[in-house]
Amino acid sequence: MQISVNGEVQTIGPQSLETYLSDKSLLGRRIAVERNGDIVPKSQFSEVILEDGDVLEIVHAIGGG
Amino acid sequence: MQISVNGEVQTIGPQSLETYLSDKSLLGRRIAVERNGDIVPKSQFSEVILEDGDVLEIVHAIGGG
Amino acid sequence: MQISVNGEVQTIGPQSLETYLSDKSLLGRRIAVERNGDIVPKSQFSEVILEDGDVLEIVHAIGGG
Amino acid sequence: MQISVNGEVQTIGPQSLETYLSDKSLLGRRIAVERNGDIVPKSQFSEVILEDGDVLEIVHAIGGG
Amino acid sequence: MTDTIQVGSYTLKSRLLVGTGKYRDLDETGRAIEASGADVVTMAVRRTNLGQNPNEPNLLDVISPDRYTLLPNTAGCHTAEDAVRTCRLARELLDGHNLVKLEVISKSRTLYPDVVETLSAARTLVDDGFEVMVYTSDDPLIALELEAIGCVAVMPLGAPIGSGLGLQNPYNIREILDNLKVPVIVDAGVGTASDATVAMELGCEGVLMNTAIAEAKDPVKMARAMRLAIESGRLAYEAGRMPRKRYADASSPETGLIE
Amino acid sequence: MTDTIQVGSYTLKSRLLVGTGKYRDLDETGRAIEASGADVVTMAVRRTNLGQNPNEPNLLDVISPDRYTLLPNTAGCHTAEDAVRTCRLARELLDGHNLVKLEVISKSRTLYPDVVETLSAARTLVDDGFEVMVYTSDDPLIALELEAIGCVAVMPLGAPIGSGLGLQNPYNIREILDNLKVPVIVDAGVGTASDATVAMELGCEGVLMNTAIAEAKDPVKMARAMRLAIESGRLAYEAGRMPRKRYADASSPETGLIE
Amino acid sequence: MTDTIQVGSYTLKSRLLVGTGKYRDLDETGRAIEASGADVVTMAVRRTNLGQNPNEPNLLDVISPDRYTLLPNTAGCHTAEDAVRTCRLARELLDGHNLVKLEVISKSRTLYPDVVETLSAARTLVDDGFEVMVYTSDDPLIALELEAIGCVAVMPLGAPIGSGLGLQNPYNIREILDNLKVPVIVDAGVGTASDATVAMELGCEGVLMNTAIAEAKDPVKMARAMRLAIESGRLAYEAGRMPRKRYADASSPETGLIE
Amino acid sequence: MTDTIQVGSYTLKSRLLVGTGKYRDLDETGRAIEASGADVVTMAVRRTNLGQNPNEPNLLDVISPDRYTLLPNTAGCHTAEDAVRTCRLARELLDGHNLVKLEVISKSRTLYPDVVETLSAARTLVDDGFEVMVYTSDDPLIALELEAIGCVAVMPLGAPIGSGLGLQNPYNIREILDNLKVPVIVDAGVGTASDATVAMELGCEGVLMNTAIAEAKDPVKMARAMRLAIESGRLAYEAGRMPRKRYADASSPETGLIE
Repeated sequence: MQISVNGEVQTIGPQSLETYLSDKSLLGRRIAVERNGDIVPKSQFSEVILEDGDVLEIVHAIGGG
Repeated sequence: MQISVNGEVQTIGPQSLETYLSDKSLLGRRIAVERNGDIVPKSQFSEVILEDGDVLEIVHAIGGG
Repeated sequence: MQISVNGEVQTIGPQSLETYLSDKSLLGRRIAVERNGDIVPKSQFSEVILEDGDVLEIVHAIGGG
Repeated sequence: MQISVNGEVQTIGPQSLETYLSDKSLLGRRIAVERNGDIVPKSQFSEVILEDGDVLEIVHAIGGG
Repeated sequence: MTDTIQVGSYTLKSRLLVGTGKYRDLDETGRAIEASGADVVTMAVRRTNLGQNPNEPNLLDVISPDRYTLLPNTAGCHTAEDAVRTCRLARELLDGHNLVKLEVISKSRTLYPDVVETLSAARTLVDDGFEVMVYTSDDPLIALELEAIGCVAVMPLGAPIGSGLGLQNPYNIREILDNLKVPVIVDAGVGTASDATVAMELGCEGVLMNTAIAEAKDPVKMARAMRLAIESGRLAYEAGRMPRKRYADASSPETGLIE
Repeated sequence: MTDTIQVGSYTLKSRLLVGTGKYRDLDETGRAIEASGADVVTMAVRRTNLGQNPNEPNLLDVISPDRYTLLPNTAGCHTAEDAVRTCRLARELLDGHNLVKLEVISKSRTLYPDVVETLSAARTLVDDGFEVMVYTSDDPLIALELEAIGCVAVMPLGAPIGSGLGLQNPYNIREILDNLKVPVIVDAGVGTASDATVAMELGCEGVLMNTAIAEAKDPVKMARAMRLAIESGRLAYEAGRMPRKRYADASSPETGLIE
Repeated sequence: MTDTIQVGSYTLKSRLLVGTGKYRDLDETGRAIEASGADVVTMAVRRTNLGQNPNEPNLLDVISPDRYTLLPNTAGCHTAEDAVRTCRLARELLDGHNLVKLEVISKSRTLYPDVVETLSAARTLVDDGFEVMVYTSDDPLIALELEAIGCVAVMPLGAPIGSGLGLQNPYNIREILDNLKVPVIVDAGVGTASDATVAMELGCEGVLMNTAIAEAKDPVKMARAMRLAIESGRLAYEAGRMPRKRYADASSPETGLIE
Repeated sequence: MTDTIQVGSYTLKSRLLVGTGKYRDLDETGRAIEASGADVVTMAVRRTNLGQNPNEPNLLDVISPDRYTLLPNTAGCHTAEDAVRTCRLARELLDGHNLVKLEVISKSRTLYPDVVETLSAARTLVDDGFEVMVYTSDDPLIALELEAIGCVAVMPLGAPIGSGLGLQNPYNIREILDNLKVPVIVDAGVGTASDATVAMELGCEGVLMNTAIAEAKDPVKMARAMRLAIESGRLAYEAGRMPRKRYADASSPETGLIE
């Protein structure tokens, strides 16, 4: 199936958000995730099963004024 | 009947707007009239018959910046 | 004899500058003395004998910017 | 003999200031002449005989603020 | 000067626009306006005093619509609705004349423009066929939006109305000038002639003022001063000023000196 | 304007005094000076190039002493002695004309007035019968002393010569105006029209400038701008500006509004 | 200084708020922030680079949420919707921390605040339980409206972001101070220490800056300068400055002089 | 700050120099001076009241010569001769201490420095072995001459004594800084903290003030403000300010935004 992550389309197999983040070595990092316009709390990473067409935004903190 | 003119209530008999303005010696002066929120063109002063509860605004030009 | 001290004329008897200052309770105070346009060092107060017509300026420190 | 004109040394024969200026086509032009620190009035150009060592300044008007 | 500015369908000969408020009497008003050389003159619309003497002089007797381009304003209106009603009354009053000065200001002592209400009133008036000259803040984005709505001139304040403090934020005025195509006219804040000249040197198309003239000790003379100040500033803008220099630079040649 | 200013024995019709330096050519000089409306025009005195073509145009051909009041300056002189010699040459050059602009400036890049040498030269020139218009710093005490010596006009700098920075210290200029009786004319530092207007609004009798006109992109147009700027500033000074206000003050009546 | 300012539910020990952008590296960022003495530090939220090395240092490693009060901003957002989404991501990122800096700016080179979108975003965020410190223009009416909506601090710009031009319109800042009850913090425009002192002397509760420190030749030293500038300005405001005088007034007694 | 400035043979730890005039009483004087952190403190010399109570407190009891570097001034002197006599009395008063502040000012309300008398007094005092810190105008040439004479510090006025108007002519101050090697210390004119910071940011070695502290509503608090203002301005000068920019420049990255 296909999902969009930070604007780029990726093809992946069925999996949980947690698994996806873990593959990207993002698990445990200071990040926040929005799925289809809604925040996904860290606590629910494991319960959320990615679906075809999901749009994810994964962000972190950087320097800014 | 009663009408409101420039915020003050007046008791008058049935008459046209033209007659009213003429009694007030405003006819022919540089004024504009709003009746119940709508402009009354000069050309229609004679046709407009005042009704009970009419709200008139009669204005003219003065100095301003 | 007469001397001028800080602009005012005074009549005094023959005496040393030290005696004069002591009478005015100025001895030992933080002051400086000019006699006829010249500075009189503290060390010489006792040697200086006042003469008729002497002009003294006796000053001290005050607040200023 | 030698004279200095506007800072440059020139060797000339005996002659009046008028002759000198005329040779330089400066006669009749709007100029002023200083000779050894003193002004030479136009009226005296013909009377002034240049001497060895004379220092002349010959000036005119130019744009300035 | 022969140059003109185009404001909507109106061609103006003078870059000085003047108000008619705060004068001692109509006679002084007339003489000051004439001395200013302005062709656009603002006026206000107010309720007629019913009891008043019919022969009482009227502003339009001294400021004839035949001679001047009258610019009715919405001064005193605090809502878009009142501003729109006032403009419609003014249009009727001036026999269909559709040029208006829109201003919707707060009730606070700054009389600062209420940009939200101003945007709303501007939309309604443009739809209703008015040519809108709009008084606004020096916010460059609001100015751009007012142009997009279709206002024929955008008039940012130089300083609070009647304060005479002179241009408070030339940076924003320049910003507005860089981004708009319609005429930008500084409205309010001018206190003396040089304030008007400065506004014109920035590149503004014109300046609208009232208090600076009306409250001068000699309004007629100040009106003449302002007329020249505007022309002077425009000419200086067109002439292109010399560059500023950190160090001095002699005006007379530094060679050929006597020694 | 019909008002005039009296400088020594000279009655001037224009409050704008201009220099003739830094122009592209004599033709541009002539056109710009004419556009400025000035009647006092400054010039410099320099050594004549002996080899030069006799038919080469001369400044005095464009700026005729019959039409303009020429004001020879001592620009480039760094000592009282050189300044005095230069003035005497100028007087001879102009057939006894005794009005001069005295300036003795440092060799430093600021071209700042050397007030000590200036005071000395002023004494000599006044004794020698010259009418001295003196360029000086904005030091109020030196200005007073120059008046006491007998100078016919005191001309403090607005900013360094040719910098175009505009009045740097209005406080001192005002101080000088408060204390002197002879005309005070700001000399140097003006960069654009509003700078000149500001100087006149302070109450100066006039402004002398050169670079602001000569180095504008269009000198002739800037000359016109400056002419108007000076008149405008003078009129505003005479008219008496409105008071500055901390808060806004409506120009239109706040009563009689529709409801 | 022991005085503090209260911003919503947060008590701040320092009146200097700083950004973390434009530094050479995270090390310099950390040292400059520390030298500034600030306890509120802004940060931005951006997409994580999927490919990136997991060990790459993170801003939160140098600016620990345990030590500093982090203030996530919505820089780069041009619509209310994007700003709101960004704030929600930031809240999640910081484990529920609800203090945010709202800024919705135009795409134009001025980066001027879009007040219409800002008002809309502020309403949504306040309803959603955020404590909103809002960056806005110096429009006094918009500032009042933002306070009415429930923002915990109103932060008008001093000058365009990153321009370093210093306060462009002290009049409007003073106007805002006169009318608001929540803390007014000047945000953006400061270029050097005295600019910050001036803002504090006007009576602002604090100043937020980034570029003035980050782009100084020596950011850490400038951070120290800014810390002192803010304290100095606050003390001067509390101390109450001497009145300005038109004329001089001797500091030493003018009597008792020797003769 | 650990940096020091060298004035003649004196090494000063603080760049803030303060006066002792205009305080309510000696107690307030002592507390304000202490809060200022200054080590150079000015004082005046005046005739002793012959009749006075011998136990009356003396300035030197609160401002001990052991703790502070006293700087006797010649305030009130209008001639070189009086200034020289006053310095000699001061030297005797302070047991041979040879550091003095020379000021010779006009009797006019501006209290403007009389540069001609000042030059003359400076020559005499330097010959007589004094270390002369000299108060003067902002004339760059006079400043250079005073340095050439051998003054150990040149102290141009920022604005008229006691006016609190702040630096009136930064251009000239910068000019003086560019040309002198001895310390340049702005003396007089500061009104509030930011004025002092601005002077230091220009590169001055220090600032001398009196009225700004003594006439603040709370002198002791203002003294603290000034101490920080001076340090802040010096740090900012050393840190090197960011360049001013005509247009805005985002502090947060404009890439990586959510969409």
